[in-house]
Amino acid sequence: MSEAQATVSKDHGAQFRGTVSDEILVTVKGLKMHFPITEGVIIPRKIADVKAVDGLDFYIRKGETLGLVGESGCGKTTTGRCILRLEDPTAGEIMYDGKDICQLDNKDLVDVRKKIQVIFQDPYSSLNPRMKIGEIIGEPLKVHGIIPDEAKRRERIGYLLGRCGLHPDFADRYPHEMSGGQRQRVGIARALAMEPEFIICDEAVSALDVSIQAQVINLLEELREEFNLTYLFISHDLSVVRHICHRVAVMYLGHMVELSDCDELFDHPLHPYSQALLNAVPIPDPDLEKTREHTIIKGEIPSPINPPPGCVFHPRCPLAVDSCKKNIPDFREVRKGHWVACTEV
Amino acid sequence: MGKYIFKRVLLMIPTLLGAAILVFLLLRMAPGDICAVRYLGTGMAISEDQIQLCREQLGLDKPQLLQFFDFVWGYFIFDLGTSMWTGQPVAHEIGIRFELSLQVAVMATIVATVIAIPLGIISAVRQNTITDYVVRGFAIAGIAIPSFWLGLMIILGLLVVTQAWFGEPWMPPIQFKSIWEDPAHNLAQLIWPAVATGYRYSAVATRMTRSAMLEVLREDYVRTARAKGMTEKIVINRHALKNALLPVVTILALEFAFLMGGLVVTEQVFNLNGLGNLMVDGVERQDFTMTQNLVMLVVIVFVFTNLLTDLCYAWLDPRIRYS
Amino acid sequence: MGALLEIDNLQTHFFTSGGTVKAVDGVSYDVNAGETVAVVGESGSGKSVTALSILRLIPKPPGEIVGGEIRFQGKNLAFCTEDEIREIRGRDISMIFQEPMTSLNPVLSIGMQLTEPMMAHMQMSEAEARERAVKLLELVGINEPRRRIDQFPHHLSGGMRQRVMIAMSLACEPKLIIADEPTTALDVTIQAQILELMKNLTREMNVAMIIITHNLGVVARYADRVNVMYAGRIVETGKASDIYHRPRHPYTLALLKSVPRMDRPRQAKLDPVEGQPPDLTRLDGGCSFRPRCKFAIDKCAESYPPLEEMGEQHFSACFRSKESLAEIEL
Amino acid sequence: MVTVSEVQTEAQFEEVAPKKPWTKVAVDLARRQPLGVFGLAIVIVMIIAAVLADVVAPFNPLEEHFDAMLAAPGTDGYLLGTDEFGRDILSRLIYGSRTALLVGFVCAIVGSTAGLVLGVASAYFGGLFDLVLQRILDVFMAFPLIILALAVVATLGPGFENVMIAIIIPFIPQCARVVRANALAIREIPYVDAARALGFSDARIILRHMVPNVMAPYLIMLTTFLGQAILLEASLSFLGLGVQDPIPAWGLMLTNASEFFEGSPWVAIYPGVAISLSVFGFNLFGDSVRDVLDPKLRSR
Amino acid sequence: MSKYARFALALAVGTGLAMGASGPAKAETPKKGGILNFIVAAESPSYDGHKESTFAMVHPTRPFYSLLIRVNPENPSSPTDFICDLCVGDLPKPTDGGKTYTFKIKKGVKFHDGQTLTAKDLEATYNKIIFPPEGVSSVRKSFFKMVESVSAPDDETLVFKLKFASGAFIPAVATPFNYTYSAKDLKEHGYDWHEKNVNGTGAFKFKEAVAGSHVEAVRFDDFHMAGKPYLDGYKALISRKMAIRVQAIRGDRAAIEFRGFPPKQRDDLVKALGKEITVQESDWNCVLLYTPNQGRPIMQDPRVRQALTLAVDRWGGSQHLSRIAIVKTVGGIAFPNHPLAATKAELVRLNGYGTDLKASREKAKKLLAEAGKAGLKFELLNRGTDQPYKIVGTWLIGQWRQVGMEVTQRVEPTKSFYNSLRKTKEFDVSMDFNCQSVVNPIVDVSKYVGSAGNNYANFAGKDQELEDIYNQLVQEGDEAKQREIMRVMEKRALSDMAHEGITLWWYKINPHRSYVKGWKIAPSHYLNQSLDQVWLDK
Repeated sequence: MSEAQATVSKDHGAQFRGTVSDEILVTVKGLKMHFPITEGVIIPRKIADVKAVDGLDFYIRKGETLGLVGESGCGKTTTGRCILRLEDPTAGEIMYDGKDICQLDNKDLVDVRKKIQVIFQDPYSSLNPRMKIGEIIGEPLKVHGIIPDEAKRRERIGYLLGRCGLHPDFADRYPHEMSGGQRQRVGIARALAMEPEFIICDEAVSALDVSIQAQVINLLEELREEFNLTYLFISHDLSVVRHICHRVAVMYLGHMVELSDCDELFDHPLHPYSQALLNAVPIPDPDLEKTREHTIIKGEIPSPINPPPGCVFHPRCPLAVDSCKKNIPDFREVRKGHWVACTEV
Repeated sequence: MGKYIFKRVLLMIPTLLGAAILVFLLLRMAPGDICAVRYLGTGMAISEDQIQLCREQLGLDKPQLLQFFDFVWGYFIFDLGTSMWTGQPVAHEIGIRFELSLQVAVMATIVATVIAIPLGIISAVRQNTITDYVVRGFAIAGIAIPSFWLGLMIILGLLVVTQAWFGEPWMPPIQFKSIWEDPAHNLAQLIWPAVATGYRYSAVATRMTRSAMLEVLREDYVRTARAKGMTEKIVINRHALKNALLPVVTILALEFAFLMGGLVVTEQVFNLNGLGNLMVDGVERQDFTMTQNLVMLVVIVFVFTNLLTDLCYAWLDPRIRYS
Repeated sequence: MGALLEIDNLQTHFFTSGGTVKAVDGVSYDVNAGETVAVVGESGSGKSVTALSILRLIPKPPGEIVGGEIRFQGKNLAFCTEDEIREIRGRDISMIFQEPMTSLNPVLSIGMQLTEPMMAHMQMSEAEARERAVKLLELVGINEPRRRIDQFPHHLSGGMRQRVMIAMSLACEPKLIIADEPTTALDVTIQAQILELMKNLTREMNVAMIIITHNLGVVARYADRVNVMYAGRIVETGKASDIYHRPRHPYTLALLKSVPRMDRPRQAKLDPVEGQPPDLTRLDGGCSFRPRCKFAIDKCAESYPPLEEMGEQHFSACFRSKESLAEIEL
Repeated sequence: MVTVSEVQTEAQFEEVAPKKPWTKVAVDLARRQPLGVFGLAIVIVMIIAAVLADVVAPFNPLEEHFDAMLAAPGTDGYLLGTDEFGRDILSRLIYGSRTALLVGFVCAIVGSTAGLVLGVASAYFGGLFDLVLQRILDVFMAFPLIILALAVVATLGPGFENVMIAIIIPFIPQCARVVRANALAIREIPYVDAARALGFSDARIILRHMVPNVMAPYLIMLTTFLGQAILLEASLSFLGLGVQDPIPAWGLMLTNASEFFEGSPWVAIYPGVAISLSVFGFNLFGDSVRDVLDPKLRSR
Repeated sequence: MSKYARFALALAVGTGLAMGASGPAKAETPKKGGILNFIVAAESPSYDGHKESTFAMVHPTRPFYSLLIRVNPENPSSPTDFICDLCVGDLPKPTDGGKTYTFKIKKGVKFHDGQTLTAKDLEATYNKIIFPPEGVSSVRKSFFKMVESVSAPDDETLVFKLKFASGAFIPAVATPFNYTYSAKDLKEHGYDWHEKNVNGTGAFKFKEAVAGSHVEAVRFDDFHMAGKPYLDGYKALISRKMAIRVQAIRGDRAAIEFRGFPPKQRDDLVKALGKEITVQESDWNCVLLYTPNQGRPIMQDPRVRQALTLAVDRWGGSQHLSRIAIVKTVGGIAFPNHPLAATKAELVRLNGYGTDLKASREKAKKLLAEAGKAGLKFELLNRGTDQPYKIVGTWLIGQWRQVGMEVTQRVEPTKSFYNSLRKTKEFDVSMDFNCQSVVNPIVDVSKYVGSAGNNYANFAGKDQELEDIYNQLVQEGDEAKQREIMRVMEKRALSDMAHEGITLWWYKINPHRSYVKGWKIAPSHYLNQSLDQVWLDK
């Protein structure tokens, strides 16, 4: 797919910093999350499912950043929420440190939750507007008895704020007194407070202005290095994903269509959807854009209530053949570490 | 759509049953009974055995569960029982009052709609101007003034003014005649309570119209309409009003439902032989059959109005119509 | 050649309880017939307010155009009567908004919303307008237009709605379309579809377009000329290739450097624009980018730098624009 | 290498606008909400009258003057006249503001707080609890306010406490419904998810993260109820089911007046004006509270 | 009989207080025609006189029926002036030592449906009233305890045989609720038929009724009194609120209300309409009392109860309250001005009736202090009816406050009021009243005896002396002696033991449109409501 490759620099540039170990931190197997649509007045009964996530398998190594990309409604956010156990998955298992998160009782769950944290997309709604910044960051420390002492806790809050690029005096401010970028830093500081191992960044930089976005991306990278964190980086912005992720998974309509090392994926996207996605991203270079061929994928994303049979992408796929309408393609490893769910590549 | 209606109707059942239980229990928890009211209130010496006889005749000594069953079963066989006070069938007693209450409710609704919608729109369009303040003041005053007090003042005013102008004091008729039978008499009697309650009602609706309009006027599609070069008249009437009307219709309907049985105080002031008055009588007399059926009627009217409003919503709002 | 639209020192302020927000504080740019001009800037830079000011759609109160001129074919729109501007809206200049989900009236049919401006501005009968509406829907790539025309917005997906908005903006054959973040709310693949459609239609019909966006990639792909806005002013304006390859303003430069790019080798670290955008109620007389600027000098605090010509159609508002910015080359 | 944090702290901290002094906030509010200020003024006058009743009232409100029964306003120092027992109407109105405020505040606060608790709990736990509670609230909501209050007071009997209970009961479901709708929305907001992800207990999430954020609808309902309670009390009094003599209360004064107002209209006019004015004040104030807190929240 | 003459004279003073232009007693030629609109404050549960006891039934339905005997419509203020309605001639003198009364029944009396009335109809009527079959309600059957049998030997003769001679018999027969029904109706339709149906021999026929609104009647052309009635018909309009009733007369929606208006309303009407309003006034055979509950420890001490009555300024109250409430006359246990009633000189000797108010109240305070109950706090249970209960209640509380008592008021609607009074007995002191139709003090004062069914003071069995006094009164035939015993009983009940406290006797005021003629006020709102003699001067 030459035109797709043409836009991505073959020169990968700087290598990712930090060390990625071979140890696997999270394993997701056969994850399904179906939201029932109920009907019925007194006793609700299920009439259909929104198949937000429909069978995912992947793992995340310790210290790496796995990117999860896709368009709205593809199930990437739901996947993150399942790992956080904010949703109870319909099927599948999520192994963390040898324990299945889905099976944990409340007490054990609290222990796991200390290790897994989340940074949300919207810096405006992810902070409780009625709490001061210091309270927001200090609350988990207090509740879980990590730092029961008030003065020490304040010190720690100050440190966390400083580490995230905020003056410690912000502890006495309310969220509405801050700008979007500053709030996102508070969100990061809150996630860091518990000294987690694993952070899910759910569109963590999407809502920020371009100039601020870069600040936050840099901060996230520094922190990963400093605290040896592992990220699941959920985003729809391919250029950011390329910048930050070790490996990238592409999702479409609840399914994973491609998973590979970052450079491999951007250089050699195999799945027609991945190719289309890359092609659709405009490059901030007018000369390049003038020469670039724009193949535009037709149609819209189908509803997850009634996904197409067979390969979910077939109605929009330029390569689709008859069998795509019936058979669900296997998620197969075509090259080492490069998995794709398409029969035609 | 049919399924939607069916669902809504089904959803009414627990509400109605709950209301029936609630009203049944509330009434029976109240101390005293109808026979005491009937015989002791007059100050004559009446012997206890006569009062006991009265209780037996009214079935007050039956087990309560049986009484409840009788009450609920009545709705299935369309027999609401007889009033414990007059011995007349409840349906008949209610029937007599229904026309009056309905007419007052309809007239008040007309008064309210005619006043509220234009005022609400003007107030919203001229937000934070003197016009807006005056309209809001007028509306809030309508909610603040007890309508029965307004009623008292209206009657007193009529008597005083007519005596001053015509020499003879005039007051509205105190006996109801159907509008089909004697329209002049009918209107002379009902226009005043309709105005007294309509004012409050219009105040509620004006506020609703205003806030709904304000909200809609901030919507993107209103900006789109302006960007298309539509005149302000079309922007308001076609684009904004149709959206803003939804909550207004709800308010109007709910108030209408409440008027059907909730005019208890105003009916006293104007001596209207309506459902509200019957309710007060029923409660005062501890007339179980009458009161519980009357309350159920009000609840049913309310629940059905709600249903109709929702259907109306669906009709006005294509988002619901086609889902 | 007189430009189709000339904006001259436009000032639009919002009078709020927190103070006067100088959302647009002296913006000037031109649009020539048939060309596509982009306005780029971050949120709060005043790009949308400028656009709304052109059609006088600023909600008043709190907003008000306090100064400047907007000349459209020689007529000053900034201070004409309400009736006069209404004649322009929808007929000569039409607009496409950011939120396709809320920009269409949910209770009116697509057809009604499409035919409305034609009947108002082109004196068409209902039947004529309807016929044209069907054609327009077909033009913007909506299947079964005859069926769709009687449907309501909620039947359509976001992309479809934006197509309807485009059809609506083309309805009266305008001379200028203002597209305010037309694709921000859409998914990448749909975004590409819509942008392509807009590009093709405006070229075919020779309609000028102002495209307002924060996405540098979109600008690069579609705009002939680019205006970069910061804190209510235009800091740099010029042909797209000049702006992208030869930026003269530190803000433009920093902006271009701060985004991760797929067409370049990966940087070890991004180069962000440090600091936060200024509070628009508390602007001083100096350059508003000064606190974040790596090239700031004392002079920057004294007065706001004027737009100076850097090359053909290339202007920049920085005292140091003419110096060599070589040390930070792209 | 310069770290991000060092560069930024100084610059950013300066960028945050300093807090405005409360006086400026108040003046600002007053300018934007002139009606609300007017309402608040009425309420404050009422509160002052209630607190200083012993000082400002010219007569003992219970004292009967049989030599001046139904005296017209202005005679013998009775500024607003006297009632049928020769009690000074002005003094009774002043003392009556205590009753009105007590009824208003107790009913509004208890009713809306109970509604708050039910509404938030219902939204947070959802499921069967929510379903059952919703049906129960439906039942209560199906009764017109006055009918439900009438039924309750008929059951409990008249009297001060019972009237307040009768007024509170219909308030609870109204508030619960509005709060629940808001709480449902809040439950979907990421900061609640964040709190769950941090492993907080349900109680903590409800009390610390949800309740403070439904304060806007709560306060709006509360201010709406203030006026409604006073009106309801007056209506119940008019039906003879309210507060009883000799307690000075406006609704009761109006009720008693209905026998005498033809010959002595002042006995009905002034209490009516007092009720209307106070409810007017509460509503104006409440409206402004709503405008400030949440212009979108609809209220009847 | 001198005592009746004296009594009639006394009452006539009250009656003569007409304030309009025309005196009521002038003989004018009645005009025929017209519809009388009058207003009734309540709605009757049924039309069956034997079953009901409310004026709300009497006012609209009494004109449908005839009684065997009735009060003299020309002299209704006399409690003893009865005339024949369905019988012929004067009232029969009892024979058989006062144990047999034989009535001669009028001939040619027609029912509205055309039946002819005979003694058999009256026999059936009175048998229904006095000896109702099991399950049939007759609320005043206890009035006829002395009756042994009722029989009609032929169509024109009705015979009552009594168990013992009793002065209460004739007043009982004259009770206005004893509507005469047809034997055939009772037999064919059953005893419940008259609850909803009307067939009488009265001056007016039932036309239509709308529940909650009105009852309408038309002239009965075959009425047994020649030339009567004068009216073409009448309409009884129901209105619950006093204000509306007054306004209805002011706005001429109705001409008269028969129960009675408060004095203030009378003044308002006269002020507004002047000569167009005529006022008739009379003492009223109803009395408002307060009853301390002796089941409560605080009320068991007679000194406390005496203090209660001593605190009340009855003479002052008579002046003040009579301007705002339907009460006026100071009296003891017997209807004021009745031969058996106490004179003022006799009254002032009772606790609480003294003219030296200050002394009385000092004494009250002293008694309270002695009883250790200074600053007594209690609750007054009252009935939720404005006139006169709530006004008098509020007044009483003010009176008691003068001796340092702190009294709150609990007002309950009628239904729960009687429940608290009779069943649960949950009250400290309660308002109560005694109100009868035909004035008959010997029967009426039974209320003050502890064992009486309508005595709520809870001292049954604790005051045998009072019981004995009352038994003596009942069995005494001589009027002077009766009066003496009455005084003893009064002193015991009201003063020494202070079981009850009488506040004031009611005072009936009927302001009406001056064009209403021929109606005379009676001492009870139950009496003289046949309307056959009423006419309109329009």
